[in-house]
Amino acid sequence: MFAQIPLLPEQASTHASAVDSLLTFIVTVCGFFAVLIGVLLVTFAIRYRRRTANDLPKPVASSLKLELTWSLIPLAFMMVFFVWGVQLYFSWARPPDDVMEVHVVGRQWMWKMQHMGGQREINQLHVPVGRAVKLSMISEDVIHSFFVPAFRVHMDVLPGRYTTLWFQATKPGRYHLFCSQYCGTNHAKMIGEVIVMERDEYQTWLSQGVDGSPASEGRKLFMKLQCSTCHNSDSSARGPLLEGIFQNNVTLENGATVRIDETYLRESILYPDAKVVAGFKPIMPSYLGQVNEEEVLQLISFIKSLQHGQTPPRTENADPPLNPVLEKKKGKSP
Amino acid sequence: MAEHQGQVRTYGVIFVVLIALTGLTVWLGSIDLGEWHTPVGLAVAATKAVLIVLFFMHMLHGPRLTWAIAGTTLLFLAILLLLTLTDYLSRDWPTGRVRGEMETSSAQFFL
Amino acid sequence: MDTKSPPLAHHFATLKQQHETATLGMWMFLVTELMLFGGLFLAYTVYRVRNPAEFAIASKHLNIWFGGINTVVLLTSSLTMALGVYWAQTGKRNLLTVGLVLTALLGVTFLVIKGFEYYGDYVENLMPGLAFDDAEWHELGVRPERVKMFLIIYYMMTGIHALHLIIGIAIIGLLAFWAHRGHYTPAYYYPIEVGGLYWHFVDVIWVFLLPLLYLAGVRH
Amino acid sequence: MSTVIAEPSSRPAEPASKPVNYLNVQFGVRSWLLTTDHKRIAILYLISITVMFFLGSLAIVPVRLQLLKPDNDLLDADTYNKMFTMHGVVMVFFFIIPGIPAVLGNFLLPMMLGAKDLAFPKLNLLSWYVYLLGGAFSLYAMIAGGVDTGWTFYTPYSTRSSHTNVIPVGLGAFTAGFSSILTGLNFLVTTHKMRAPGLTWFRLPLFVWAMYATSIIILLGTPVVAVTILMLAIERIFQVGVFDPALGGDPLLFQHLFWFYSHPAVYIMILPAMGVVTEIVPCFSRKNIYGYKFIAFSSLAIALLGFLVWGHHMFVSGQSVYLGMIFSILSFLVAVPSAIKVFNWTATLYKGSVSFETPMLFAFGFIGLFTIGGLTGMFLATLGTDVHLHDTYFVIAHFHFIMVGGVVMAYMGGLHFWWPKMTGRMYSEFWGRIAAMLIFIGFILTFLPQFVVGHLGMPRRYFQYAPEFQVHNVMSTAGASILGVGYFLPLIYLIGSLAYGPKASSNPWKATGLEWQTPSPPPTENFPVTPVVTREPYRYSEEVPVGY
Repeated sequence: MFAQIPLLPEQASTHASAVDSLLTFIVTVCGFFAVLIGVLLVTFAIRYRRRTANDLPKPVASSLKLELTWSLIPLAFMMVFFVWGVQLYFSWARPPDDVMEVHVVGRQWMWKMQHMGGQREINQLHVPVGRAVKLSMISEDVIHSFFVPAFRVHMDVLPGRYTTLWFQATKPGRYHLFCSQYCGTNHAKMIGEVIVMERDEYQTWLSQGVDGSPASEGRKLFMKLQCSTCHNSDSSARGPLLEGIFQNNVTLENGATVRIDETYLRESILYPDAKVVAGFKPIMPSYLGQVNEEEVLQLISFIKSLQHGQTPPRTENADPPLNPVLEKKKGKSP
Repeated sequence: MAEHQGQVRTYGVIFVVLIALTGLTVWLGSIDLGEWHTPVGLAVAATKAVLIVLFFMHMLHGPRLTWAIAGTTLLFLAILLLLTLTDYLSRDWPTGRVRGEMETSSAQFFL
Repeated sequence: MDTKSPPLAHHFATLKQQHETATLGMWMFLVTELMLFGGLFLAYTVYRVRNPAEFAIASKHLNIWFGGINTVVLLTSSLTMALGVYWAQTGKRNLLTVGLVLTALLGVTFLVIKGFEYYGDYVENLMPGLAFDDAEWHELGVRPERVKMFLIIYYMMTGIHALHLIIGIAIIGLLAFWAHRGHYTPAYYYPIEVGGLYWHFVDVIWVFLLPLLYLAGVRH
Repeated sequence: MSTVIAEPSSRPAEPASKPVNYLNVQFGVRSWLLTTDHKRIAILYLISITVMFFLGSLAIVPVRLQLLKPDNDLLDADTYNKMFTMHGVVMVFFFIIPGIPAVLGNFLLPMMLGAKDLAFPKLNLLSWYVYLLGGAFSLYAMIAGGVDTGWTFYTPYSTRSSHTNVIPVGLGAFTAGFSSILTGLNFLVTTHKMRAPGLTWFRLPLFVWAMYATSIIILLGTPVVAVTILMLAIERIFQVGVFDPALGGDPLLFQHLFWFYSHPAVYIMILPAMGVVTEIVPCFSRKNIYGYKFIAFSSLAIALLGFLVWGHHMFVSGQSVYLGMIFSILSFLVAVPSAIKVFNWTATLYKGSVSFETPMLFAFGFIGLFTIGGLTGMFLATLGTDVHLHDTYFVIAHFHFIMVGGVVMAYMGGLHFWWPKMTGRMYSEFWGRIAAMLIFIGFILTFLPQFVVGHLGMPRRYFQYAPEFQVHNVMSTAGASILGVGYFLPLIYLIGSLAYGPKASSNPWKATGLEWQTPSPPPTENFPVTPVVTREPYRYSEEVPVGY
């Protein structure tokens, strides 16, 4: 009967084996102390049980040496746990340079994934074996958490801010994906699968049903929203040119400097007034409510990919989008 | 509680100083001290608070226990503020993850 | 009803013990109060670090005159309170009553001024939920939801402070009534001392609110 | 033998006529509802906390039944979520946090100090009414449709998404917080100012030290969560941003503020429990406690360090990884004083004269389960392993080992230990031992499998789950039913003892504390004559202590 009780989770990522070694070490040390205390309790209880009703044992003085011993030895072990744990934590927090990126958007109660090649999935994530995968994650509503037990990794997915999680699968198979941060009614149904495939199988999978990469989807959006009306290479352009800007530093209106990263780009699309590049007026309208988190990610992918001279041409006869506030102001003024 | 000679005069002097410091705060508020704006404002406020606590609340001649209580409270308040702020100030230190929402450096707090 | 034998509660041995116990109790209570405001101070600090521009601009929209005058009012009430305790120690019954009544009245004055200030805030569209115009802040180039955040912290801090003041006024009023009836003697005046500690604490909190709320940005 | 640690405590002879005690000094509902006697207030608390405990237990019954099958549809998702939330809210805010302090602390602290009452008796009564008010808010929320946020109220779910009664429950927790602030304040001032002549700090029973440390945490932590709940309520009502990112806020700030209180709150629960065990172990070993000063200072160390570790609830929340590192090392430090206590209790048995009455069985249970609970904390304090175990059933098992295996065991032990003092009656020793063993076995069976299923990856707060987790969940539910019987038994035989139990002597366990120097039940002002203390506690033998 006991043979059927599952005791250990599958090990399917590079991180999993590292976590398991540490777990084994802690189990050993803690097990030793648990057994030690258990044995001492039982031994003392039996050896020094009350034999006659009027037993009156001699008092025992405490010893500083003993107190220090049983404080410092556990502390020493704990410092080993700590240092080992920190190493693992930093490897969890720091993705390798050469990674395959996937966008993940969480919402009540589903996971939406988008691959850089354009494949989109819901509650499923196909990844190749032996390749580091980095997830850039954001939530559309409340906090979720991306948890794959077989990979021993976990990361909260927050609204309004990108978080990342990376792993490298080591074994083909289908693994549970759970939302582990309570997110409402169907929290328990916000589950899915991570499907790890051999590389060639993965290539076959990739070739089916491509919707267009996030960057190309982003390009379409960019044109649909007529971004290039302002963001173009004219000297009189009303917005900054977006070619090759990713990871550059840019000076703002108020003199501060920011690095252009995903979070800055997202903020500039949804809250354009927040950090206006020096030399430009805050005339861009907010796209909050017009584009969802997936589309924001597509726009960001497009901007990241945008190289010199690649800005799509302006659509003829299109009115530029305008800042509603300025419109209103215009209306008010006589 | 022991009585002290000239307590009324002490209270009067403290009061005048407090009012003067209030004027100073408001005046300083209109002067551009750059990043020192808030620290200076808070320092003046802290001075006023210390005067009130020491004299009006009699901590100066109060039991040591009162000092211990005040100290403990400030310590835990500092723990709350400092550890939480550590999060906001170090969240974006490089680890290779995507940077968080906050780009403001600690210096900008005082702008 | 001039009580000559001061009331010693049944579970204390001496008046001194009772006095020290009560004072210590109030200090311990103030610990709690400070930590209560501590949570708000933390929220303030975090969001100010994140949104310096909005906090500076929104702060400049508050009326410094109301804030400044109220500071003076409250400091004066602290003076009358401190004198009240002194007169209680020295057995000056009438002066004690006057000191306490003045303290309570100054507290009421503070609240009245605060009321006018809140009304002014309402008129100037500084009340998220009741009167607030996003566009106004867009024009100033700041994000309105962050301005709202400053304002909501302002209302929470001043609101909780005002609540404390209302409780304080009630306590001081009661003490004044009893003082007038001659309850207190130089041997038994700890209720005055304890009420005073609370009153001064409320004052101390306001002293910090002034620079944080009204002077977050440079006023020209 | 009878040891007298208070010299002039002329032991009052128990006269044949009915002696006047705190229970029979006055009768009638009024005399209870308006009492300022700390012992009567303790009884009031005992009754209300017991009601809350059974309410909280009731809420978890359908949850455990639902989890018998992976895709069970006994409950729908919303009902399930509301049930576990009520279980958490009621147990945390209305049972475990006030449990030992408000019942045993209230009853015993003044007696252990040789005082007539707490420093502020009216405040003490007020705290009970405030507690009832908080309970009323929460019960209203339950009747009016429940709440589904989990006891942690995480934003933005609680402010934006949940359509349930978040505000009334928040108000309930807020109010209950003020009740414990009043209790804590009373304890601190009493310990400072009301000690009997000769009762110096190092002559205090360790239960008093534990209550003192607990009260410090209550005073410093509770107001922060109160104001946090207030901010949450304002965000929810006015939709103005404090924590919601869509409104410009940061949800992690809520987590910081919440855990700044709610982690130390764990120590509010466990420190009094440790205090109880520290009283029981030397009594039933008839020996002085080993390492008195280490146990005393470890309580204070826990109170201090407990405030420095809240971020270990946030290792994967997106907080700074560097801060995570700081919180991790501090979390290990707080384990040291707990370890010191466990070793000292064990060492107290050494060369003692150990007997196995009901309270001692509970104390043994406590030490065993607390040790497991504490050691499994290592996995969660270690950054690398928490990244896997966070928010799984491993965490559930860990904190139930501390809070139920630890705190409730100690609470039961303490209740049995001081029951004769509180009521003047002895309960059935036979049924007491049966209950202690049932609770221990039921507990192990309930929560041990949860470590395994958590490591396998079952997340908490799931109303349906993957089939491979079923075996463990069936074991848990089976264990829980044993546990339920174990908790129900004392209710019967303790109440029964009031009518049928033999009269208790003033010191049935032959213990040394001041509370045993006065009749059972004690008179209204505790001692006929104020005791004078001339020696340290736990002096069971006249001999001078010998070293190892």
